Amino acid sequence: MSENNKKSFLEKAAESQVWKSIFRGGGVPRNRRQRMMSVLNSVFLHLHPVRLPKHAVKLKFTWCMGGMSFFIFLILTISGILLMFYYRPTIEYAYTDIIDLAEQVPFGIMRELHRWGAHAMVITVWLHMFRVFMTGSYKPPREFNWGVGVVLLLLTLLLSFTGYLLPWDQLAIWAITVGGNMARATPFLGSEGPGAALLAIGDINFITMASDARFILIGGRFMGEAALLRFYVLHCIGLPFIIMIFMAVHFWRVRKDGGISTPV
Amino acid sequence: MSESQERHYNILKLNRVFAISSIIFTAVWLLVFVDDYQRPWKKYQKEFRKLEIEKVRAELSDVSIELESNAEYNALKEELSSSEQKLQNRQNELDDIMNQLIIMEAELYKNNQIYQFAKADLDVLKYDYEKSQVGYKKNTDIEQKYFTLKDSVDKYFFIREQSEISIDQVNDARQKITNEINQINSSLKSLMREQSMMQRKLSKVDPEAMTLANKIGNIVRDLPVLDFIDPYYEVKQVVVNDLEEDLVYMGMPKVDRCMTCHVGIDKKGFEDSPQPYTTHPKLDFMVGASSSHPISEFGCTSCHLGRGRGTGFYSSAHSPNDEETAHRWEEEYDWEPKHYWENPMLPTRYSEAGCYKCHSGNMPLKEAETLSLGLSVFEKSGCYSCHNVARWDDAPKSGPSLYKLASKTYKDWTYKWIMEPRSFRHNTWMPHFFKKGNNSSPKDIVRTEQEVLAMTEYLFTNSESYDINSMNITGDYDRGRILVSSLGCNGCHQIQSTPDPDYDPTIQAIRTEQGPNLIGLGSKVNEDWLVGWLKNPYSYHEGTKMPNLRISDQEAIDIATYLLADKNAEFDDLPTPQVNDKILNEISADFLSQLLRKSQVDEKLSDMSTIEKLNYSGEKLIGHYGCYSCHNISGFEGKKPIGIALNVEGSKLISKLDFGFWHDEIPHTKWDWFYTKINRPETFDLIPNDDGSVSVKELRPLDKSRMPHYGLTEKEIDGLVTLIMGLVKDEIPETKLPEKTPDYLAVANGERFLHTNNCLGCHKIDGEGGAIWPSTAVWLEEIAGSQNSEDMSIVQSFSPPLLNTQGRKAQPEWLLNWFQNISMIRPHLQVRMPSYDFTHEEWNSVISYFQSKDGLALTYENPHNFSTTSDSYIAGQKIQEEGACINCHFYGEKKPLQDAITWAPNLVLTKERLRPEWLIEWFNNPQAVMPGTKMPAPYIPVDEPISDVKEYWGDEVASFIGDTTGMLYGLIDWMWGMEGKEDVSSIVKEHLNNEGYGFISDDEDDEWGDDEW
Amino acid sequence: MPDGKSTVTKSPEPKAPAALGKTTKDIEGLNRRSFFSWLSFGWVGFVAATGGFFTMLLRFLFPNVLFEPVQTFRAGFPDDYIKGEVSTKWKDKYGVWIIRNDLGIYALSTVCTHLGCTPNWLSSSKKFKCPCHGSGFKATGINFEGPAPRPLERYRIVQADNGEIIVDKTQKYQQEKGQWSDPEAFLMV
Amino acid sequence: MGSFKEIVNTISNPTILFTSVLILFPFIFPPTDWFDKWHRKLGLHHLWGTKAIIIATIGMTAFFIYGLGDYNFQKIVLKPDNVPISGMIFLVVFFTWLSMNQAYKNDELLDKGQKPDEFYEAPNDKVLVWPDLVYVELISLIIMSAFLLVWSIGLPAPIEEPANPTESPNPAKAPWYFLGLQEMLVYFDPWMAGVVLPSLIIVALMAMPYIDRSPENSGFYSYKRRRLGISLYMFGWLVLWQLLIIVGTVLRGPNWNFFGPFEYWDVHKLEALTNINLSEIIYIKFLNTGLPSNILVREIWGILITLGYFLILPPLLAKTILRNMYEKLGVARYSIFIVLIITALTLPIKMYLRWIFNLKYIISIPEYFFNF
Repeated sequence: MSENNKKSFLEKAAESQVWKSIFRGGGVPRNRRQRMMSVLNSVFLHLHPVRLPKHAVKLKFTWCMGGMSFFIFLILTISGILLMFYYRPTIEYAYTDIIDLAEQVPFGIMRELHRWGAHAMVITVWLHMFRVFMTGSYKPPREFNWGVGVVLLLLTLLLSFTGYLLPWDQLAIWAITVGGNMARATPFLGSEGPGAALLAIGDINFITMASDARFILIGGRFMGEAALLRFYVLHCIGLPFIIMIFMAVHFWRVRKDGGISTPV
Repeated sequence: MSESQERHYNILKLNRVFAISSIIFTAVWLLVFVDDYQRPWKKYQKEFRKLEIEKVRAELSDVSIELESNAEYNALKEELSSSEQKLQNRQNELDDIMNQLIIMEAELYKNNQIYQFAKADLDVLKYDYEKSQVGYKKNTDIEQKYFTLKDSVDKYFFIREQSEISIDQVNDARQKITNEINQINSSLKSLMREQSMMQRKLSKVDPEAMTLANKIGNIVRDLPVLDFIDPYYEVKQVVVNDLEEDLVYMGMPKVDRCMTCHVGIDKKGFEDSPQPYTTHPKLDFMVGASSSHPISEFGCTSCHLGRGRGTGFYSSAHSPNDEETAHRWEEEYDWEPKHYWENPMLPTRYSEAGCYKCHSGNMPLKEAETLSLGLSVFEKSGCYSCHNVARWDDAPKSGPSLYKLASKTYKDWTYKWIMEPRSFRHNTWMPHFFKKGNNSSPKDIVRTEQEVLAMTEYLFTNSESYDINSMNITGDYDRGRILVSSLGCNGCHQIQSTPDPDYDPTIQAIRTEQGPNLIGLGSKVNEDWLVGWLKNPYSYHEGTKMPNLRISDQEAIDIATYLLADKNAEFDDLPTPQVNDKILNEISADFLSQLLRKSQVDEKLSDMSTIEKLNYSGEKLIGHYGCYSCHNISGFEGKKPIGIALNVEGSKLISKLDFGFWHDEIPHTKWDWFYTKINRPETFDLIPNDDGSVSVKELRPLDKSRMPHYGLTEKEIDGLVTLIMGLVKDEIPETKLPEKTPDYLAVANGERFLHTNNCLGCHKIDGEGGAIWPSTAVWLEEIAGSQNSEDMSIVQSFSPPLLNTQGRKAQPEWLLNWFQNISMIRPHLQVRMPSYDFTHEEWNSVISYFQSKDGLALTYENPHNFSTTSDSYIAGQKIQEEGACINCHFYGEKKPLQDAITWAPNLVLTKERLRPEWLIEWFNNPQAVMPGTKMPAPYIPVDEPISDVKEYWGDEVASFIGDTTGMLYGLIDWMWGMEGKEDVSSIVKEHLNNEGYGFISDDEDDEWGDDEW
Repeated sequence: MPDGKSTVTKSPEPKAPAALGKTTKDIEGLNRRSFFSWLSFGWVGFVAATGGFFTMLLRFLFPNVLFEPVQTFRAGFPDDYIKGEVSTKWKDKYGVWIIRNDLGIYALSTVCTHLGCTPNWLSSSKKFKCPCHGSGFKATGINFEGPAPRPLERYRIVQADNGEIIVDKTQKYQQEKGQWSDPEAFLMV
Repeated sequence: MGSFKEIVNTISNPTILFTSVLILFPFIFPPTDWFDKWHRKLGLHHLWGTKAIIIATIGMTAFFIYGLGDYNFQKIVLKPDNVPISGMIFLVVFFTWLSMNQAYKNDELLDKGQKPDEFYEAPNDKVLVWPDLVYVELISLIIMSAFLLVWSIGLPAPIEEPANPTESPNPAKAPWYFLGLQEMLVYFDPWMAGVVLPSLIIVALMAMPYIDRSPENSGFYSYKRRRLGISLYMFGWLVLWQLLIIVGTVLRGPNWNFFGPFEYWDVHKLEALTNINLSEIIYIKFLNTGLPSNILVREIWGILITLGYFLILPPLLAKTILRNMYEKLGVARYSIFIVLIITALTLPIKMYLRWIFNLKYIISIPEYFFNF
């Protein structure tokens, strides 16, 4: 009895069936075993190994930029989902919905959070790559994961780029027009790309404004409703879906390729 | 440990299953592509392409044959070869020049580049220089640089110009050599233009006319998957942003893809091709790019309805025109009525409904006969009296006023008339309320009889008194007959005792039904009333459309005698029932019980006398049947009509139309419901039996359908249904509506006014109207024999005048004056322009209609100045002399020289009546202005030598030689100088009495001339 | 995996998956050729089907109709235009002047190259004059006065099968880039 | 102080800026021993000392604070979407310093025969993730979230006028992280700047571990032993990536003309368009004949030069300067490496050709949209 009384409330709670059913291994992590188990048995924490070399937890060494990128991704996912409740991707509504987010929607600051988070994520991903390079961590056996990381960088930029159009203001469409026009110059596949004119039979050109690489991106010959919708779908469903798959691979391979970079 | 123990399946078998499933998967994918590639519209486009190839080939060969036989073309070709020969001889010279040119052009390129670059630098420097002047520190360094560079830029410019000049010189030399051949080539090219255009067109559609590469491309472009790039066969569509598809809560821009299958709809030359390739039947008016309704701006479904986005026969919601078509479609296209689309395509018979959306302010609607007929019938039938439609908000009641009924007719007649109007007058617009399918059982008839008795009683009891003077003159039947056929009564009235088996309802036919068919009047009205009515209709009913024809007492008596001689004995013999108290009680109780309890009703009834009951139930019944909607009846002023408003009836959801027990008998469409409702209004009170007969639903008398039966023809009902389908709630943007210019509004209002008041019953304007003409011919036949009645020019000259160019023709002040104070203009006419009691504004709207129609704005006009001593006046005098205007025209009281049959207006009237500008037009070509007129163009010397003119016509005329207009103005000057008596009616009357018309007739016994009138 | 062994997981080492091509006792007797052909059939089929899916995906992104505002318009027939005159018929509706000279017809953009105002055609002095800042252009579109930095742009102009002129505003030709000599920048008639 | 602004405006001109960076770069990040010698002689290794970062931070902060007093500078830097770039400049400088600082320390340790800093415990000396790492992560998550929220409160996201496809702003700029590519458009046609070069960047990044595949020197910061690699990477990352973004964002105004950071963005500012193609230089300037009408003849010189650059230069280098590398990497790796490097080098080469000779294109076939 008296022993029981000495246990803190937390400890008591940790012994309950409910707690045990949720957190395997049980108990507040007090001893080495419990601490290990708490990492091992959590679906979220078991991304980590149980133990790490000491230098690998030093911020000076890791800068935590990879983690930051992931955290910002989570923040962007949550704020993005919230924004989707109010934002309609049509040229009639897109712009005014953004204004309403700024003026009327409770905690419309989610839009600011989403936008600045996106910019911040681009920077953290870059710095993460920079750190990985500087510690030589791209070298074997991590060369594949470095490649995955490059894809993640590309996807981050594409996510940011597709999201840039959605406010449908002058800033948005002209930024995307300038960016999108580059697709028009894709060799052979862009209507103004070198070699496109060669893809023709008789009078029929096969690469035109309505059939080139840029069209796939913006869904039309001119920046318009279709572009907005395509970018929206890519931004909210397509690219997040792909980036999550690559992130899963990336994290898995960090563990499998020898954990956080360590001197060999 | 053997591996096989770790396996459950035989890997080989799995491989086999894997292979088979993969192959099936691949096959399924192929199926997906095939399925996507198969589109219903493709076969139509392929078929149309064949038609087009055929057509272009034929056209091309026509053009080529024509070209081959063109002499100019052949000559040019020969010339070309000879000058090519010539050119060959000078080829060396030309080569030298060309070489020279290449060098010089390189020089120019270089010099130009130097100049351009220097100029670009200069522009930058200029900006820097200008910028350096901002603020206090002036940078002399830049200034100096700038001006130095400026000098050299000018120098470079000059050098460049020099190069250009020398190139031009060499080019000139070259051109001199090639000039001839170039000219020949260009004229050849212009001759061959049509041919090469055709060839180009053919090479686009006809694989046989294509180059090999294009032939391959032609196949590749339509291959599956690749057919997004530049397919030949493709979905075609028109997007009309400002016309909206009603999607219940919002409008979406209209998108029509009809032309995906109806490929030839906007192309000339496929008029005779089968559907769906046919050209639109009114290409110049609809669809065509230069028409007033181009397809790119109006689409298809904005008029025709249907599901514009559909590209399949079924999915685009086609509607068959009749049952036969429906059966055919079911077989050919698996067609069925499209569910889940509220606005299926209008069948062609109702397609004019679409016109009404935008043109509801017009009447008649041009190019929309069915709809115009519908409007006309709607108005004549008085549909708007019970069923409110905004357009007719201010229209008067469609039936005659019953305020003073008792003075006009008899109770018996009234009873029988209400009971069954068509038994008295076969083509009356008064509908049948009784003896319809839902109230014809013996029990119903007994009740109906009492109801009608009650209503008759009420009408007579509440009739106002109306004093009629009776006159003691006797009338003459024959004179009356002639008067009726000559005064112009037939412009509005028929006298047709039996139905016309060939009756074809048209607006023109309905014009002669403006007033009632004048049969059986002897059974209907009393003589004194009729005489009074003829003399002044407005005194009996202020709002009547019957005008005052300024009829004398004698004339009125004559006409009445003639009209009243016609009695309908059969009708007169119909029985009139006795008042039946029991039934009357039932009727009264039905109404009383709406307000009172049963015991109170009984009490009340026992207190009422029979007359009271008759009057009470009569009033209630008139209210119930809505008689007051069409007729003025005392006690019902200001009452709302009984029908539902039809303002947006065409947009009503079909679920709101009750098909009753007829859901299997009547196609489930709005128009079929409307058709049935009009054709047989009681239908939905009935139950169809398997053997084709019907039984009546269990309904209390007051619950039965009250909608009366009009006995309309199919064509008339189609018109009405078209109109109703056009009464929709669509909001049409201004851009799509006709532009509401003052001229447009004046014309539209005028046309409606002319229609409402039946002006075109008598007059013809631009070929429309003149419904009276056939009866003019009948009258002519009677007085002058068939020789005259069959001569259309005589018929025309004795009919009311054409109103062509009336706006340009008449001086507005005179016209207004004349409208309000009619006087004789055409001395030979018997037909009389009636005196209407229209207001100033109404007359003015008529005048501005005439003017706007002729593109004439209401402006102040200078009076025509002239002098009786001028050359012009004297020349005019000579011309009228030579032209012998006096043969037909009155000169004041001076009678024309010829017989009355050719008489024409008094020329003294001209200066006040007509506009000089119009007279010039008229003199130049009378036939162009008034086709069929007897007026010849006045003869003036045009081609004669001046000496002859001087000799025969005098110096004054000769001074105008070569100036036709000047001479005609002389004639006008002369007319403006005319003085004399304006009103020659008495002279005319006397002449006609004494000498008659002078018809040249086989029948010399001209009884008309002897008549005293 | 250096620290793989130090983890506490006690799960047994996963067995190497059975290699697909490895023969077993059961199948040793079978014909190797048929074995391979089934497998290769399977893979070929699978790859083809996957190819089908990706083809579908690509084609799906190109709709059969576009809802874009029409950038080309029909401007009537060459004979509608008088030699040496500037037609302002399409200025308001499409922002295009159509000019016919001795050689042919060309379509000029009505956007001033200075700040984008719309110049007016002054027929008396034969020039386009911009009301905003006074830039002047000749009938050819060449700038000759005022602040405009470069000549007006021309649009693509071609003839339809029936001889009608078609002006295509999606394609611009700039003189300073030498594009005016492009065959479709000028319609020879 | 007005003249300070003018000096900054002048030296930020791409020509001067890029040239000075190009000259300084190998001394700051020496790729070879020779440069390293000068690097130390010039005392540039002090850049990676603690004092340097303090001075740099203060200097940069002072510059920004001073700059914000200028209307033109303020207008560009405080444009909402440009704010992250200012932050990025600080972060990049700091982290470059941080990594170099650690690398130099490790280099010294290695030189002394000791293990790098990361080895100061035995490799097997491990700590538990719970709580050390998990806790730190939680804290970073909180700080990051708080920072983003503060940023969001302080700086409203931009919303300009509604989209108008017919009215293009001048200049029209891509999102800032792509402005490096847009800046390349000045020197290359879109197919190079927008498609080929970005793709090559991705390819090069991915190919990196397959070219530099020795597993040595990984897992710790070091410079000396990976000198060439890091130097090249730094050049790509700092100069061709970050610097071009800054130039594109801050220094490019209307008509994509250059404007100094303190300069007013005047639409009327002109730059002489006097660029000329190689074919024109040869046929017009030197040979004085017109341009040949045959495209192939016209462009043959450019084509030869380009082919020479890409096909003859690599083997030439392999035989001469880069013999050691060639032998180390083998044919395949060397080829990929050298092609990537010389393609990247086309950018500075074209920049200088443009600046010196006004050269527009080496090969110019606008008929087929092929300009190089």
